[in-house]
Amino acid sequence: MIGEILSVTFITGLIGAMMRMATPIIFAMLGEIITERAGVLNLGIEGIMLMGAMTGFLVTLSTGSLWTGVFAAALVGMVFALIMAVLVVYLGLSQHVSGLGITLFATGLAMFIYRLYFGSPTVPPIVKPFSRIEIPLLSKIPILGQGLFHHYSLTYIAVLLIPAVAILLYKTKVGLKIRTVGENPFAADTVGVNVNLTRTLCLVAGGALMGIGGAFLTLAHQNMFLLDVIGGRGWVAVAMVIFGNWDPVKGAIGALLFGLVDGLQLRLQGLGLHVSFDIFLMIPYVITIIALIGVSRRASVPAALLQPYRREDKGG
Amino acid sequence: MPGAQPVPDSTKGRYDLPAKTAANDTPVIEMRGITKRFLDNVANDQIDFTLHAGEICALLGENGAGKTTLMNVLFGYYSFDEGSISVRGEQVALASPKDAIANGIGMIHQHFTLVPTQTVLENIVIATRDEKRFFLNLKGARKKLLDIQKQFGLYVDPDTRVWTLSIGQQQKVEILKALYRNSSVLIMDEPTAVLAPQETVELFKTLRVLAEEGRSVIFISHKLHEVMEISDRVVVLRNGKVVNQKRTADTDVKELANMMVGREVLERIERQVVEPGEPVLEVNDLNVLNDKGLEAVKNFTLTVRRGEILGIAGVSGNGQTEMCEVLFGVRGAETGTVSVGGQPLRLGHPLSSVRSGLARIPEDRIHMGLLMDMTVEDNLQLENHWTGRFARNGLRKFDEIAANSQTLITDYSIKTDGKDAPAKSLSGGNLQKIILARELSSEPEVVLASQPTRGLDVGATEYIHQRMVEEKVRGAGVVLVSDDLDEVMGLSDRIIVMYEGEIMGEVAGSGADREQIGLWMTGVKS
Amino acid sequence: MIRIQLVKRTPLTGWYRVLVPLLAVVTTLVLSAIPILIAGGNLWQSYYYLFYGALGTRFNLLETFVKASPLIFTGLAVAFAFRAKFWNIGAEGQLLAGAIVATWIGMAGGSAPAIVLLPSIMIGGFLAGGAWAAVPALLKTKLNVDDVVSTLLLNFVILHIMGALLFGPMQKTGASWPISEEIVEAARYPILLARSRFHLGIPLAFAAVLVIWFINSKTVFGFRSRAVGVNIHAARYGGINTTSVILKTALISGGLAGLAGVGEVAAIQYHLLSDLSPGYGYTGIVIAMLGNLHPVGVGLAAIFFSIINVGSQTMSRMTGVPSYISGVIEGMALIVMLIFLLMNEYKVRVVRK
Amino acid sequence: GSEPEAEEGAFRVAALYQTAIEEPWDGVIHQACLQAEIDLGIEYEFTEQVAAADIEKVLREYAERGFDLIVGDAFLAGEAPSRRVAADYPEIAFAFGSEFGPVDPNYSVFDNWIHEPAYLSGVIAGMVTNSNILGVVAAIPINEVNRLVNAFKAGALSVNPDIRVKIAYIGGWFDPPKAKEAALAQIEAGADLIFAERFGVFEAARENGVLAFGNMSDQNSLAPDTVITGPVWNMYPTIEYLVNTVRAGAFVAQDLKDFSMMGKGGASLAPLHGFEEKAPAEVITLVRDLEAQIMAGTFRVPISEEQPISD
Ligand SMILES: Nc1ncnc2c1ncn2[C@@H]1O[C@H](COP(=O)(O)OP(=O)(O)OP(=O)(O)O)[C@@H](O)[C@H]1O
Ligand SMILES: Nc1ncnc2c1ncn2[C@@H]1O[C@H](COP(=O)(O)OP(=O)(O)OP(=O)(O)O)[C@@H](O)[C@H]1O
Ligand SMILES: [Mg+2]
Ligand SMILES: [Mg+2]
Repeated sequence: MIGEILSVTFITGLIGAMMRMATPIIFAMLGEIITERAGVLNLGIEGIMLMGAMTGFLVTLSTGSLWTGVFAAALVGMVFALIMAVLVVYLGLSQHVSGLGITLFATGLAMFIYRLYFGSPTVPPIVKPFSRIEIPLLSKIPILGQGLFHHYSLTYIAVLLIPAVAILLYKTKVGLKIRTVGENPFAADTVGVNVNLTRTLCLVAGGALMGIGGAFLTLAHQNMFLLDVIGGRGWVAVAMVIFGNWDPVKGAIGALLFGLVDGLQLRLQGLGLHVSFDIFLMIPYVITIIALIGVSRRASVPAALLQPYRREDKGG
Repeated sequence: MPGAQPVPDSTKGRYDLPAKTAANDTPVIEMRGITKRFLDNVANDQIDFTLHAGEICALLGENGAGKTTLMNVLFGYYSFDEGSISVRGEQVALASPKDAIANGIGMIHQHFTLVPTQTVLENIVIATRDEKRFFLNLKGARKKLLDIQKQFGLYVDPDTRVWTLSIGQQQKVEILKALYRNSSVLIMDEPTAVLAPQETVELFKTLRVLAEEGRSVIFISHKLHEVMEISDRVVVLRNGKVVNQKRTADTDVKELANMMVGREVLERIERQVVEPGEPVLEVNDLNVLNDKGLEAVKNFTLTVRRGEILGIAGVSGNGQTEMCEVLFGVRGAETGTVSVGGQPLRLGHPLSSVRSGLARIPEDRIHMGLLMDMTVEDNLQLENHWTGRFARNGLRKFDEIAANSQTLITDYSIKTDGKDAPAKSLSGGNLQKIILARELSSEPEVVLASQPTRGLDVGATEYIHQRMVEEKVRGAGVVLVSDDLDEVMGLSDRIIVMYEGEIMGEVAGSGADREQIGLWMTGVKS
Repeated sequence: MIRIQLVKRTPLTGWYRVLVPLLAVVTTLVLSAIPILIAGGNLWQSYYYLFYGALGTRFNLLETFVKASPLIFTGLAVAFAFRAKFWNIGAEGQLLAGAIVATWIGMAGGSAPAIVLLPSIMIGGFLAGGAWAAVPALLKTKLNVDDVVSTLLLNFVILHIMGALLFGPMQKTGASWPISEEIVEAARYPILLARSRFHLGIPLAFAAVLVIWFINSKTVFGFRSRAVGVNIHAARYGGINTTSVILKTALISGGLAGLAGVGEVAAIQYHLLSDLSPGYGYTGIVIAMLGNLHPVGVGLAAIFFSIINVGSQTMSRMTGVPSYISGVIEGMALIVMLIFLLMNEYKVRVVRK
Repeated sequence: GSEPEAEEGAFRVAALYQTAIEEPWDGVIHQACLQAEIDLGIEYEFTEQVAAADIEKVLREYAERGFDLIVGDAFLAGEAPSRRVAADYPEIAFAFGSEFGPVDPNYSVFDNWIHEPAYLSGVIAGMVTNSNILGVVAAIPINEVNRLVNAFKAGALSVNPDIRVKIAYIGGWFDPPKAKEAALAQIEAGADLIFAERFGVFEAARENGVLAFGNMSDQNSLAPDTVITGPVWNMYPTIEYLVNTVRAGAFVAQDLKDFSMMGKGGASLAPLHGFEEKAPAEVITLVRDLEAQIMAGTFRVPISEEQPISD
């Protein structure tokens, strides 16, 4: 069995699985990081991803264009994030409950629209999904090549977005404003930064990424939309934000680790161990908790997270 | 806009301003009939306020008089209900700080507006809107910042993270932030409340340079000596109205205090001589680390007797905070012992300090001493809610509790809507009275007061000084830790000076040599 | 540009406080018309069945309470934890922990009488939920692990532990599905009203509201947990053992959620199965916040939510609108209610710049 | 408003599904009812995604409204409430998918007894495979799933004793991404034919040029060049029988197992579509021969409900 685990195909396959399983989580996690860095916790993530998955699928099915579907998924993510912005930024409602409300609403709506549109067919409708792209030369590297450089374009985009978001946050004026809004909105306001607008834009940008993360599942990894397609990946993304200490690169490492463990457990199941499959399914979550213990010492949550900003409120 | 002066062009990156012309009498700022209400509380009532170029104007008033509110209105941070604002003769609509900044107005707030996790430079560059570029230009910003630092003599390392700075240094960052933006009107809301005397001197130098250049400063402070020293003019607010304004040269401290409070205020408490009793607080060889893991208090040994006030002077950030925190029970020590009334404290266990007969008046009242979202009564109960008097079998005795709260509110004349009012609705002075009531009502053996009058108005300060003296007369040992050298020298029977965690020297309170203490505070041994 | 501004107002009093939630309900109904009409449902019929389904008959009314019972427990669990700023997103997992242990005791009950078994499963379920909540509380207080994430992730963990148990030692003999043996008769909550599922767990839930209200407002512990929630530094400074308070808070919070699980086993299913909870733990968060973390508010919010949930499901069946409409309406109801409750303290001003 | 009453004499069927109707097991019942709406003139209402705690309420609502026949899946959370409600309404016929037995006078049970076509699929797999490694991606190890997996494996072994089978469970009814990854893992481990008990596998197979078997319905259209065939369940014979007996007043509680087997048209091997020509002739011949034997009752596919594990 050890031999099987150490074989080249096993390792190559595992790396590939890690990248695929991590892709939707990376998208959503980056979206959540941008949002939380501006001081807003978006628990609507799971519902927004499902709406993105559904919308992307529906639009692709009716237009025949995958990229139009991805675009529509981003758009619908932005719309829901905008609703979230009205609730928590402009009205200052509880971020926990508004987010969960959005998830409840969006989940219901996604299935509602799907059911109205498709009725109840014998087999679910499908689209022709994205195909994988082999990067010349790089994909020929032994062991790693096929694992790292033979993927969907969305996976490559997700990977490129990691440094992009990091640069945005740390190296640009916009990023400095976002971080300041999330740490001390009062400070941001007093230097002329529009706190509410910044938060809204971050929510909207984050919503777009969450929507795309959802669409990856229905347009690339799969070719159909089913009820549970997100399957808690939104919540995992929230966990990864904290795991990564609100840093895009560390968060992405977390997402990849999660993808790796998830891919590994599915492979271990195939090895004929006499262990309940539930134990395997549990592994990624347990590993994440254990990893959290390691990173938690220096946790630095954005100081203004969860706090609405209203100028004339005293003692908030 | 004929006649009006142009807004300084911040894109030029230079700090020259229109020359200060005596002939130009258009006020830089003119606020007319400003009224600002919070629900039915009128914080500003028909206020007129003008400010001229090159002028340093002090704004005075008790806690809650409406000073900060008026300035927030001027800074575009608060909307207002009635009135108008003109900048350089032109009526302006200031809908947000952005508009105020565009009009050359800068404000240093009573509460810091820095991001602790970011560097000094990051905190400062966010203030600029001059360059239309996407990426941060930290290099250019650093150069510009160094220029300003040189020009005004305000040195802070641009690359340290703000949370590692002392409060005085943070204040410098705030000022640099405003200067970096090239504000021509600088509002400073109690900038000296947290500064050491030397730092205040430095600040005043800076302010004078600014005024020379033709910039204007609005200066808010409760320290009347400072106001006399730095301002050209004073405006006094009471209950949201302007009650008086004068050229500084035409008034004195006593008159200012009376104008603010509306009654006679004792400028200095009579020193009462009491024969000191047996030692009641003994600190032995204390060594303490700070949050950064550095030695903050070194080999600190101290004895305080009944019936004396021991003043601890020193520039803030020299270990006073950490030393107090150990005695309060919220910080552990590397080595050392502390005993109160002969009983040793269990260091690092707040409950031990609570039960020891030590009255604790913390420096950071809002974050450490009070539960701002709970009621006045809850705050009065914080330390003794579990005692047999107020609880039995885990149930609280509400009759007892209410009666006690009522008594304390009356005895300590706490101004509040009642025991069930939220603490955050109280003014700073009255919040401090809650802590005093809580700590002193049990007749403690030792009173440890850390910066007890910081940010408080003259009336409240007077009250607290009086109480400290009363405690001493009653027979408690009192320790007063303060940056305010006047306060320490005015009240203490003995004074020690802390520098870098060590005791530099000790002098008797009466007739102490100010010069000598000042030297010790800066680390010069003699 | 138009700017929305919220301006604080003197809080509404008296009738207005009743009127505001009513207006929210009306608004929700008006908004629900959109999906109903799109799906081709008859509007008035839909409204009728919404209320008929939740309140229209004795059985339906009692079913609404059946649904409210677990929601009150999980709502209280979350509210109690949040009040001390222990961010317990894990009521779902604690519910399952309670259900697992309750089932285990109920199965092993043998011939013990109800007077022994009923308290045993309640206490067992309470402790199990509490213990499962104590894990993240310990991680938080001892190892500084963020409680939002750890409670959330532990939900998935216990779901799979339950799965492993139901395919292993707890699986019903002969069954292949993830289901346990039934608990013995004596361990079942008595049905209190004939021809219904109105069970012991329902008055228990309302009793829990009172108990939590009592703890919060009358006891030393209630004071301490509030103090810890408001300002943990000040609480510690004041001599409160904050670690102990958080742990006890977690125990009680998890215990309440555990009781929700006990009720589902002892009154509804009579055995443990993998789909025991349709997310009651997550809904509990919504209910706690809607109830403003106050136990009485939680009770009212849970009933409100049950009415919407039960009513909209019946409505979808009767009018042929896809059943997912209930999620849509619940989400809308929640958001609309939040906005209207805000109007108790703020008014909206639209400013033109 | 008032209850939408059915026109006089119409035969009304209600269905309760614990999952969404995309779930193939419930989907098959739903399709049969839809067909009965057309062919038998019944009226049909259904509720999907009913939570465990709500099953009893939904059933009582249907019963109160006087439906003639109530069907659905009882597994797990539905067993107790459906039997309870049935006992309270003896005048209504209940027929539920269940692993347990019928109850007099009005509670019948059925199940997907499609191990026969699963066996036939296994036979094809055993003969067509090159690597001798087969994959199975399934939901959770319940009898309904185990039967199919074991029959599939038995069929393969019957023609090829060197077969090894890799099995992965995804832990739920729907998680296509996870199912796909499980399939990919099996392909990497050498599997060249995969039995897709759940959705999500075909994509993995298609991308890697591997062949697959569907389940429950003819799923060839999801990936025409990938899906060879697969066991198909058809609930229509069961529904038809139920409607007719209830209408005739002849309904008795019974196990309707036979109506879901090949003999009565309740189970079949999905059409082979393009593979009819592509596959080696001897495969087709053998499968058609076995099919005929099963229909004739001369060959009985063994039933095993043991939980299978990977070889
Ligand atoms: N945002 C606010 N909401 C409600 N009331 C406020 C607000 N800000 C100030 N007030 C009230 O307005 C009055 C004036 O407060 P302000 O802060 O202007 O006083 P101040 O003169 O600056 O006092 P201090 O010397 O303590 O800083 C007080 O009664 C205060 O409680
Ligand atoms: N805050 C406190 N300050 C001082 N003594 C206390 C305090 N709390 C409890 N005690 C002492 O400890 C005894 C036990 O108190 P009690 O059992 O109420 O505390 P507890 O519930 O264990 O609280 P904790 O959360 O601190 O563990 C009390 O009789 C009291 O003398
Ligand atoms: Mg002020
Ligand atoms: Mg204790």
